[in-house]
Amino acid sequence: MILEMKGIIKKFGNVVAINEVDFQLNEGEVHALVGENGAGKSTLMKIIAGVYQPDSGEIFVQGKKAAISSPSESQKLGISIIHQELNLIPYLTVSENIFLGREPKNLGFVDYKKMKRNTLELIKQFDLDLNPKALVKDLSIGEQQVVEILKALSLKPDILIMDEPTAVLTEKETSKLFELMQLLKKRNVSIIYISHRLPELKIICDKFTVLRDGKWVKTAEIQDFTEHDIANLMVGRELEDMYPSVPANIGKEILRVEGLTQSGHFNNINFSLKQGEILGFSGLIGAGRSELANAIFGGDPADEGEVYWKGKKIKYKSPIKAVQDGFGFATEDRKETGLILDMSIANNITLPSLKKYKRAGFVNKKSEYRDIQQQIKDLNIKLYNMYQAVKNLSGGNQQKVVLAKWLVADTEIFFFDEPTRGIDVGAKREIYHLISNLAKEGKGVIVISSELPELLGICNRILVMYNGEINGEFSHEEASEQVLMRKATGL
Amino acid sequence: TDNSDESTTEDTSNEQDNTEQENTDEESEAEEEQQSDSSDGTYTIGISLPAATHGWMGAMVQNTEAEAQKHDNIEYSLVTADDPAQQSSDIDDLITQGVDAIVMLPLESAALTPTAEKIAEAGIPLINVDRGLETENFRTYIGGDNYGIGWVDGQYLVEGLIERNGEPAGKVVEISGVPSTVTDLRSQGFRDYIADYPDIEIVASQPGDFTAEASLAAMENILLANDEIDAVFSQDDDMTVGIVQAIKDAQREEEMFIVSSGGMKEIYNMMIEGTQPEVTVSVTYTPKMGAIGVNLATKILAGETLDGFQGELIPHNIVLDATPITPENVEDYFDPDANY
Amino acid sequence: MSNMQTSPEAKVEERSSSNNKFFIWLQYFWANYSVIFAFIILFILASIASEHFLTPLNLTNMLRQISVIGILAIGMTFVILIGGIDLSVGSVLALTGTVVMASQVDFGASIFTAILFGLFAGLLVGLVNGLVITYGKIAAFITTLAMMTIARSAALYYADAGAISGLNSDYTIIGNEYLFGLPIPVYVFIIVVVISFILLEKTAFGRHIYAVGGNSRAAHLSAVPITRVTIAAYMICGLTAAIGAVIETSRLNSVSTSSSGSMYELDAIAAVIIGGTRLTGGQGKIIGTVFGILILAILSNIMNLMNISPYIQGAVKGAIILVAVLLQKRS
Amino acid sequence: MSNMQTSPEAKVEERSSSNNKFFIWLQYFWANYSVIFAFIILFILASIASEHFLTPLNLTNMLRQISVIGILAIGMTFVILIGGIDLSVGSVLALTGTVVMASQVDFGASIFTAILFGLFAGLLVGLVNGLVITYGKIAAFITTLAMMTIARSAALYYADAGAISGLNSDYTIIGNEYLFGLPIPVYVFIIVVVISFILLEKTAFGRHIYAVGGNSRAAHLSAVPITRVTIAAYMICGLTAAIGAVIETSRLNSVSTSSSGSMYELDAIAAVIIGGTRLTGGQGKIIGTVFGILILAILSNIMNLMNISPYIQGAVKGAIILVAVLLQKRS
Ligand SMILES: Nc1ncnc2c1ncn2[C@@H]1O[C@H](COP(=O)(O)OP(=O)(O)OP(=O)(O)O)[C@@H](O)[C@H]1O
Ligand SMILES: Nc1ncnc2c1ncn2[C@@H]1O[C@H](COP(=O)(O)OP(=O)(O)OP(=O)(O)O)[C@@H](O)[C@H]1O
Ligand SMILES: [Mg+2]
Ligand SMILES: [Mg+2]
Repeated sequence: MILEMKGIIKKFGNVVAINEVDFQLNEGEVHALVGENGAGKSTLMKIIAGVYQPDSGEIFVQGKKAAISSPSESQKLGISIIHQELNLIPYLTVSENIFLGREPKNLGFVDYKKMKRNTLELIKQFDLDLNPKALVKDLSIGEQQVVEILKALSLKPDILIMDEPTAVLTEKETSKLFELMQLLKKRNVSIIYISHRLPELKIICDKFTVLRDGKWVKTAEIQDFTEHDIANLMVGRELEDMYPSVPANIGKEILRVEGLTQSGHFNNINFSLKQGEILGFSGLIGAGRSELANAIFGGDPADEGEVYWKGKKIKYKSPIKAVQDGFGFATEDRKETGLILDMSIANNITLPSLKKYKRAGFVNKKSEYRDIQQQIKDLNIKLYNMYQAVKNLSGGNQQKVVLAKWLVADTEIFFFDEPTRGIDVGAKREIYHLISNLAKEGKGVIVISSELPELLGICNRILVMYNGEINGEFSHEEASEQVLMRKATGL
Repeated sequence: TDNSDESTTEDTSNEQDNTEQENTDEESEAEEEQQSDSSDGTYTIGISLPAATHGWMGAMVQNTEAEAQKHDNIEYSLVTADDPAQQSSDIDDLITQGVDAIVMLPLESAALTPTAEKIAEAGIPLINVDRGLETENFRTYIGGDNYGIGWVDGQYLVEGLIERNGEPAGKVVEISGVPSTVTDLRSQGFRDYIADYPDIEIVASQPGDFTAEASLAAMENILLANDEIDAVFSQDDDMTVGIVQAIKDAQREEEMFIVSSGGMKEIYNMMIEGTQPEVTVSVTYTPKMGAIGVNLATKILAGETLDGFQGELIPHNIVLDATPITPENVEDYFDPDANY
Repeated sequence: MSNMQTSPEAKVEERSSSNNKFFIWLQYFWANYSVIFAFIILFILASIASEHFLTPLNLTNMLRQISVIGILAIGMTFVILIGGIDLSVGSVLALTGTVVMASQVDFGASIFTAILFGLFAGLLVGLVNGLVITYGKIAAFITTLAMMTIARSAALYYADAGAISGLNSDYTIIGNEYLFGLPIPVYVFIIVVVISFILLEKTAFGRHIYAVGGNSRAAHLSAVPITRVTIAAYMICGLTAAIGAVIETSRLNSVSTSSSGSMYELDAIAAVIIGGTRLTGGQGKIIGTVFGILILAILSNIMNLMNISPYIQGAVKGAIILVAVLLQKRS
Repeated sequence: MSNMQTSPEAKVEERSSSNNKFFIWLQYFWANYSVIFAFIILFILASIASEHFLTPLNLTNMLRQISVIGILAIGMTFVILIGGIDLSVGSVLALTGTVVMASQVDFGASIFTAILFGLFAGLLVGLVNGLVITYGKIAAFITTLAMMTIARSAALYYADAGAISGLNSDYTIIGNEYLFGLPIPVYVFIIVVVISFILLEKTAFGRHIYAVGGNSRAAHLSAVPITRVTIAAYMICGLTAAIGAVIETSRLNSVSTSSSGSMYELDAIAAVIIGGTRLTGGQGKIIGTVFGILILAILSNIMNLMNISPYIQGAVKGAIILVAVLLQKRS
């Protein structure tokens, strides 16, 4: 046994995030850690990584009792972690980020040549085209995640912890990652793997542990359980019908985009959306989907082309007018662009729709409170107090707050960019049904996602983008993972 | 010289009566303390000065405090302020403490005038130092004459030019202090005096911020821009140190002389040693004014009089002479232990 | 509670041992208002240190003394909440004070008109700051640093670095008279505090202020008019500087173009930060600023009363500010 | 480029017409060094405005005049790069200057020992700043604001607000002599620049500075010793203030405890920001700061040469700083 945790308890104020959890990791095994949002997975891993100190409990690494008081302590013990959130320095290069804190030196100076060589070696393993000298701020999120993975690998760890590494990766990159994990396993590296994508687990994991509400629920060999069983263990109840039926009641066109272009991001985009329709956007990282949505919404206006909203030509210079007209945009990166992290949950939810609650210049707290309560209940947001800062929520619950925000804003057309990124199965299912219900109420919905099954599951139509252009369109019936992937890779 | 008549003016008005009358008025608390204090012969003096942001003011603060410490029967409370509003607040605090007299160097004449009225209202004798007030409602004023400084510097400048060039003509540089009333008055006095000599041209007037460093940089640059300079008018001795250094660096010591203001030890030293460039005059502007104010305050409180004013009370107005210190008389004024 | 998914309230009850609602409240209170404790401690110490401190006259004096910087600090709170800073307030006070006095003295305006001109000038300077920061995309620090020198220069130039004294003694009423035992400036300060409190806590604008300071990109994408909010914050700050100028010039019936308001920006910023507002924006409270300013006021008041040497007053003040802020952090 | 995933560069080349590698380089250069263009424009304007500007003597004078603030600005660059600020440098200059002069005058130390004491004092103040900021968790703004008043107080107290003049004229060599036609302070400045450049660009410490400023949480998780890096940055800043103090006191062989170094912090910070370093940290270059300081130097030099009224110098300087920063932003 390379790692053993006994009776770990961790509290944040009054929230008990980890409640007497025992956990064992054997040498050379890939151990999945699963659980709903807020179950305590990341917290448990951060304890191993030296980010948090447990309130009580013991940790043994390779049989020896260890007090892991800081990230560098953890590194010294041969532990390396890929955090759920990206942790990169924007104005340093790829290679500087990878070797941050462990720069190769020559006579006291950084040996940039060696650093570049080592970086290229790592990149080659991943079979990627990444410039070691590119600044991290210029990379897409997916590419940044790859840098995070390379950074963790460069430590040559004995224990590798991966907290939802695939959440922002495409299928291709994901399969590359799995190949790599197999390789590491052969080298006797032990891996803890956290993911909400249950099908993945079967491919690469040996064992799994389920956490629920901070408590240990089960540890077992993965082949003895079906995905369905694991999902049930996570939520503690039966889970059925993952995807709702595809909406059928399609109305008249509400959005039409003609020849939209933004140099460097996307080129000559044409499509239309009807009331009650769910339109999916598929593609690889950097295909330009997020920028397209952002441009229509007015976040960063396009250079050329027209957008028609209910037949009327529009050109939003900022999101203000867009939101007034009934646009809502749940962005892909909730921490950077979706939420005001230090603000309360309540204030985040009503931020775009404060106009609704204006009475004589003041915010009418009563009706505001009612609406917020409603959303918290509908979306099942797990919180302790609606006035607590949103940054203290788990990733999945933060995502729900983003959704709640646009639901309160009486949105008529929703842009969901990676709506289920980092969300557990239970919550995913809820969100699919929610999206479907929105469509059934006659709203227009655009879903951008890198998870093919969910696009296939819920969309009426799927557009595939490749390199800034639309490279294919499929109806619900025509679409399959194979054709989408072919179009996404430019074939 | 022609300013002898304004050197020591005295105005023995009946201000004391005023004060006493008011004392018997409704002013209760401060009044009572004052009475009780005076009965055992110890007094508290409140001293309000501008913050020590340059050398002269630093010496002023120190001298004043030293004087207050010298008197055994005096307790004092010293406050310094950066701006008039703060000074006004400081004085509120002094009145609250129930001081028996206040010595004040107002940051701005106009701004502290209402404050002076309030001190009078509280029945506390005010000894106003250096800068005038727009009221006569104070016990005594000890004047430093900023306008006079500029004026006397002007005189010496003209004399120096005549001596060097044979006629009152030449190119003059002015290095001024931080923009303020003091600076403005000195400039004005200087300009008013040389206005009668149309051949004297001020070729540059730049700020030296009352510091040697800023003056050094400004003078270096001015020296470059002007191939011909006959004299420099420095509004402050601190700045003169920097100006002298700049002229030395440019190796133009012979070309020009300096008329300066302040009465600082280092400048006296230069005169004694006869260094080049020549500083022909430093018009004293004694940082002992505050100390004199404290001294007078003790006399006023004890009901004493000044020598030479037998039987009279302390005058209402005392304007100190803007004494020109020149290489000729410098030995009489030089005190190696002085702090300024 | 019949639902399997536990509701938030249920969770709390489940996890915390028992009736520690009070404890939770205390924690929240401490996190937000610990500056009040620092104030209380300082207040008690000051009362012990000087017999004069607790006299009614001293307390009302103190309140009047802080009212100007207090008003500035309130305006500064808005700017710091959006993640900005305004180094120009001291100079703007001098400039708007010059406008008020010059309107009366040089242009014969009535007191009322003169004050209006002054307030308008303050808003205008704030507008320029805001426009340069938002449209010019120049860091607030550098924009307002430039404005600091520009506004001071303008005042100096107008009055040849001198002072302008008023002629109408009615004008001095604002700064000097009492109403029900309290100086008028204190009422002005209280009114500014109350209005600002309402603005920040009860209106959409207030939410927007916090949103822009917390994460301006997210605020932008949530339809918050970040440009307008930013400009408004700087205009409020300019306006409070002008209000401060009216009180200050009225108190002394004059303005000194060279020294009025000098270094006020540092005291105002210090008050805001001591009050617990985060310098990077998004977090802070008006009440905190009020107590921050009270702490600064007690400090300089007690040092005057105790006759501490002016040379070391700076050191004492600096050290106590650090201690006050440290005290707060123990949460 | 044979790979399917196109890299950003590949994309640009694909979309823009042809051999514009030069254009890309220019863009990069502009983004990082546009301050140099602002400098060149100002330089040309100054040369036209005054015939005296381009004389060798003026240029060397200018270089000497900026060397002190230049050295301070270099230290400030480290602090701002980690996302901090140091308002105390001006006062620290006065304090360390007092240490240097007092060691010679009052304690009879040799010049060499006195300088060592001064540098040590600067490091010590920086250490205290750093410790309070990291372990005390107090905002840098408020910590260094407190240190600003404390250091000034200490100097004033020691010398009763007066000046301390040196007795040994050998000491003046540092500030006044020339070596191969350039003043010694300029060499000191250049040495400080070169060492800082190497520190920032070539060592792990430099990478850590950028990492702490760019994302301190991420840096912490990457095992960057953020506390040590932060303290080191403030110590460097304290050290540069002390080096500045040595040059400044040596130039006039005296220190004025009341006025030496006053407001230097604002000029130093302005230079850093004009030089393109982002006030929130993580981005910026030493070279930028050098040109930032050169811009400030030209400004005050040309205003002296052209004899611009002292009252409006502030306005001109403020306006030109804004224009210089605006010019840079057009990228
Ligand atoms: N820094 C913190 N302060 C307060 N509470 C926290 C903090 N970090 C986590 N929590 C709480 O601890 C609990 C566990 O959170 P954690 O992030 O470990 O969940 P998770 O299983 O990783 O969820 P997800 O799948 O959404 O990432 C949640 O209730 C969360 O709100
Ligand atoms: N800040 C930036 N600066 C420069 N280029 C950027 C920036 N952000 C994104 N890009 C580039 O813009 C292109 C489109 O990225 P975008 O994020 O829109 O892709 P996407 O299809 O939404 O992918 P994802 O699946 O990651 O959401 C990519 O080439 C990316 O590298
Ligand atoms: Mg997690
Ligand atoms: Mg995207």
